[in-house]
Amino acid sequence: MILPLSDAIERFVSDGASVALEGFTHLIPFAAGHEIIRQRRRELHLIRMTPDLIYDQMIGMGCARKLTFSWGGNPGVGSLHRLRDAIEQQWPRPLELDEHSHAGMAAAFCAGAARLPFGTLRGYLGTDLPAHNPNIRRVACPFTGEMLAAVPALNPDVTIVHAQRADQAGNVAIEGILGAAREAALAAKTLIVTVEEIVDELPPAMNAIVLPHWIVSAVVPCRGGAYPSYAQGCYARDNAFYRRWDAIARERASFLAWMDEHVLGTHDHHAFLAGLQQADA
Amino acid sequence: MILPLSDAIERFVSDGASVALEGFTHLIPFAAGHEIIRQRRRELHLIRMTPDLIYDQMIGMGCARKLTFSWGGNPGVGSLHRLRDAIEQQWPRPLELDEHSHAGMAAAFCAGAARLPFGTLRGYLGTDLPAHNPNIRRVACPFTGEMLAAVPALNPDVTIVHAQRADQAGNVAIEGILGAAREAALAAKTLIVTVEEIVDELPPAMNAIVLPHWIVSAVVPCRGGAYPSYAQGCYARDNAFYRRWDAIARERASFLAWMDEHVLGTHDHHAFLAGLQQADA
Amino acid sequence: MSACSRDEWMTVAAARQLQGRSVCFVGIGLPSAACNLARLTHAPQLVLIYESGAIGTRSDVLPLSIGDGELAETAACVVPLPEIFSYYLQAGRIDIGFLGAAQIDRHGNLNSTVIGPYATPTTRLPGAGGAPEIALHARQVLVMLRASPRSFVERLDFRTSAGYLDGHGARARSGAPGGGPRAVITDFGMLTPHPLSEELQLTALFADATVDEARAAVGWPLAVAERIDTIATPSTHELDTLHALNARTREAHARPVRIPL
Amino acid sequence: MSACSRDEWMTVAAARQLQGRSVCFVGIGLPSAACNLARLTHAPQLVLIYESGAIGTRSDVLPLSIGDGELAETAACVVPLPEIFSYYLQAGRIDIGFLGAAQIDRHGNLNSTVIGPYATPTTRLPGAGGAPEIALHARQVLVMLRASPRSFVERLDFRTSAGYLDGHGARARSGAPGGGPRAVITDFGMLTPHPLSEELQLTALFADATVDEARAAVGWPLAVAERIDTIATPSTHELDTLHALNARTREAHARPVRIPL
Repeated sequence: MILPLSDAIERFVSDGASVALEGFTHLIPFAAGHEIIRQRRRELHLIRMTPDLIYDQMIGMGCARKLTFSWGGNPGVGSLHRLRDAIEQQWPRPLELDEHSHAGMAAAFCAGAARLPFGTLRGYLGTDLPAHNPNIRRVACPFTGEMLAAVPALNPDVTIVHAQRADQAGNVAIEGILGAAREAALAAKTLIVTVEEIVDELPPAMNAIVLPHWIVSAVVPCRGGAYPSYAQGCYARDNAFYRRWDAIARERASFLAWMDEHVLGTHDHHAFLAGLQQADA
Repeated sequence: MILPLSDAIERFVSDGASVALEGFTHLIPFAAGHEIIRQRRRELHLIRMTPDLIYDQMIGMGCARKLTFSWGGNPGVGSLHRLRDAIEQQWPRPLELDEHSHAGMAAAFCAGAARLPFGTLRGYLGTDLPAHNPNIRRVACPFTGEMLAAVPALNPDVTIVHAQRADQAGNVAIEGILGAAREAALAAKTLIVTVEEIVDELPPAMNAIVLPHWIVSAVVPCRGGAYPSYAQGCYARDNAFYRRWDAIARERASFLAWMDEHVLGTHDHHAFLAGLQQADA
Repeated sequence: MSACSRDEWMTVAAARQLQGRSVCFVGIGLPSAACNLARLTHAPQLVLIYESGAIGTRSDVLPLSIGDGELAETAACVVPLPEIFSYYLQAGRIDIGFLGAAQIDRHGNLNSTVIGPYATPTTRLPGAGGAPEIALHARQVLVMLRASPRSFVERLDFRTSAGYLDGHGARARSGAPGGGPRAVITDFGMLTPHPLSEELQLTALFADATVDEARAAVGWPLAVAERIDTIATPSTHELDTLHALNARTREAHARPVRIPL
Repeated sequence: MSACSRDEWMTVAAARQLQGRSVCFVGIGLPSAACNLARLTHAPQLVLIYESGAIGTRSDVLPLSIGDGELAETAACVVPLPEIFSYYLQAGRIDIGFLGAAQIDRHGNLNSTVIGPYATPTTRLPGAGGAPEIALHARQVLVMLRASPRSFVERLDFRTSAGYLDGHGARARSGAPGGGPRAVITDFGMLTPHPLSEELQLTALFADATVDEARAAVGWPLAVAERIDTIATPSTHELDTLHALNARTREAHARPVRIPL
């Protein structure tokens, strides 16, 4: 089913839902996150290995009740100030944490994709994380008796990923760095994919990365939908924006002003991008 | 390290070793199996989801002590007569079975690739297999209490796979149907890859299937090394040969005569193929 | 319509069970023919998955093996086999799974492992393959199997994959996520499970088959439904399409393969 | 040689630790610079893996993030992130892992989670990322971290990843498969674990650094090895290569990005 972004968010993302916007540095679905902010969703359980700027924005705008994550920084730049403010000062509201390592979250997404109730890893040894997260437990190997770490499967109510293209039938093709996006997509109860373009037919893909149409709930045409993250073969990561974000998000007032102007004050992602372009010019 | 096939087998495949020649219908490493027969290896623990003709030959020639497998037929044709004879009549010697379903073996290879001691699946329910295989057990989810099936990891002493090409550094590129070949390769203690050709450099692969050089113990140039199985983009499966095998292997005498002439009586895979070509002409 | 063999009739009857965009986990032989016939006639959107890793294949000829090159070339994508079993089958993403077997019992349980004792079989069969988990997870299972008292048996020598176990809800109580065998398509017609007892009963016959023939071919006292449907004779379109598919397949498989010297 | 900053000196010192065909699990920042410097000077066969999924990258510029497009384009291949952690790191296929942190203790344990109590931190740090399992599984770990009494601490606020735990073989007894921190490269030189106590001790200084400077920068009573090596001043070739790499990187990152309208 091909839907406009606003319809897809309205239809599939409810208050209180668990939502994973995945994509590791590459293909982060910014447009979808902004639309969730515009539609003022609340009490979301946000799930993402690296919250990145998009969750900094959603958390700062009060969309989230809980965060499942494994690394919450601005890559190569520093802190996510809105995430820190939520944890350190409970602003704009308290944020419950379900904190993992990358390896643990990866195992949880894989378990979710396979519809197993838990994932197993040789991990979380010598770290204080399990002491603060009851979702990190141990399981004994039924053959060797060895104790291993276990994490509960992640099966988001909604996963949203961004991709380069889909065909009319709803098959989605992804190129480049994947992070855990594919596993998060396969683990979802509902899967929304925003894409740079929709083509009549994808070429036979052989071993390329494809999400077949019947696991995709909605395809959303959304050019530039990953900006300021990037889409391999379409546009580059705006590293300068990631650096600028540090100053924008450092204070509540400047953050709110920016969100008001650029996200709440724009009608859709095209208007958001046009506004930034104008500001640059 | 680039080695001739006979050197690679001599060096890495010892009597008594556990050996997985993987490749699902596609890219079955026949040449390597024939070389193991020529070198008269004994007491091997053979591992393969679908034993196929190559293990029918190795078992019939007395190379194997034990077989880990999940489906032992001649696809689309019928029985593997040498495998049947080994199980039903212990000819040429008894064969211990470690029998699984495809899903169970896949989970075991994945666990092996991840160096976890066991794999978990929701499987083996309502089947008599666990009653006959102590390697199929149960494990409780530490979060939900649900009981799941568990299988021990497969970590073959040697895995051998066939691929289209490798570069001089030993990186291997595979195209087409994979079966569990990639996981079996990653699970191996020693990995031998026979390839159709060796090129100076593989193109940057992005999301294609590559086995990076430092997990490959030896690359063996071996054109036609998967025949009568196939290599996508190089040559087709010889379905007629698979049909002919049914008659060749049905009786011990005709089987032994064929193996004597075509495998033991040839010096290497090139001579094997040349002999078949001559017989065809 | 033209005359047709019972194999063809079975294939057509199975194809008719497939509708719309159903996702089918396909085995080699009759199931592959049935799925592709459906795709080429009334269900062009059908999604065919082969356990070798090919998803959404649209092969022009039938594969002899489950991993033939045509499957990869015409697939929407090819994934590692472990993902087929974990991310697709186990994840509940398969609508219809096809199974065959050497033996079936009255509750649709199947044996493809051994005739005789497991340790000392009189006949060693190929074994489980994907069957136990297809039987467990597919939303519905279609069994295709020619009938004889040796194959439709009172008691399996080995239970490879679960149908309705002992019936009367035993399967659901066991925690099996999938729905179990929806129908057994055989060479006299079709058996389907009784809604309560889950015992297979004769509910449809090919136009030229009889209840007596069915009873003679089944090794247990066959239950017969109150009303028996007649399975419509294959149409000319169905038969022509199937004949053309089989002809293309024969031609492709007979093409001599160049030995890669 | 030309004058160089302590960051540059650290980068060069780390690069020299990398030899031959070692497989390096690379983080962003100084580790990425060190690995690429080694690759561009004495160790062209080095294999660089980034947790985003890029294996064997040969990027011409340094990535700002761990998943930049250059990494994918120049990689031998790109795999899903879960495979990096299971099939490569956990499988013991990483020779050298790089870690940074906000705090380190005398046994090389690291904190990158919180300053203050976990539930009510005074400073929330980014968190674990790949660190706990890199620390666990890499054959050797190199820590790169500028020193101050606030970062080299008597007691961590939170242990995110394991060094030698309490020392004296505690790490090996815990069952950790990897070897632990081989060296801590900091802005006065290098600390390495004592073979028995596994306490970090000062074993090498940059040519212009002193033991007193090192002691002042470390928040515990720093053990000093009997013999202290001097880390050779960066060569002109090393510095030129690093400067050129950094210049290419700055130039690439300053290139304005077209907003994809």
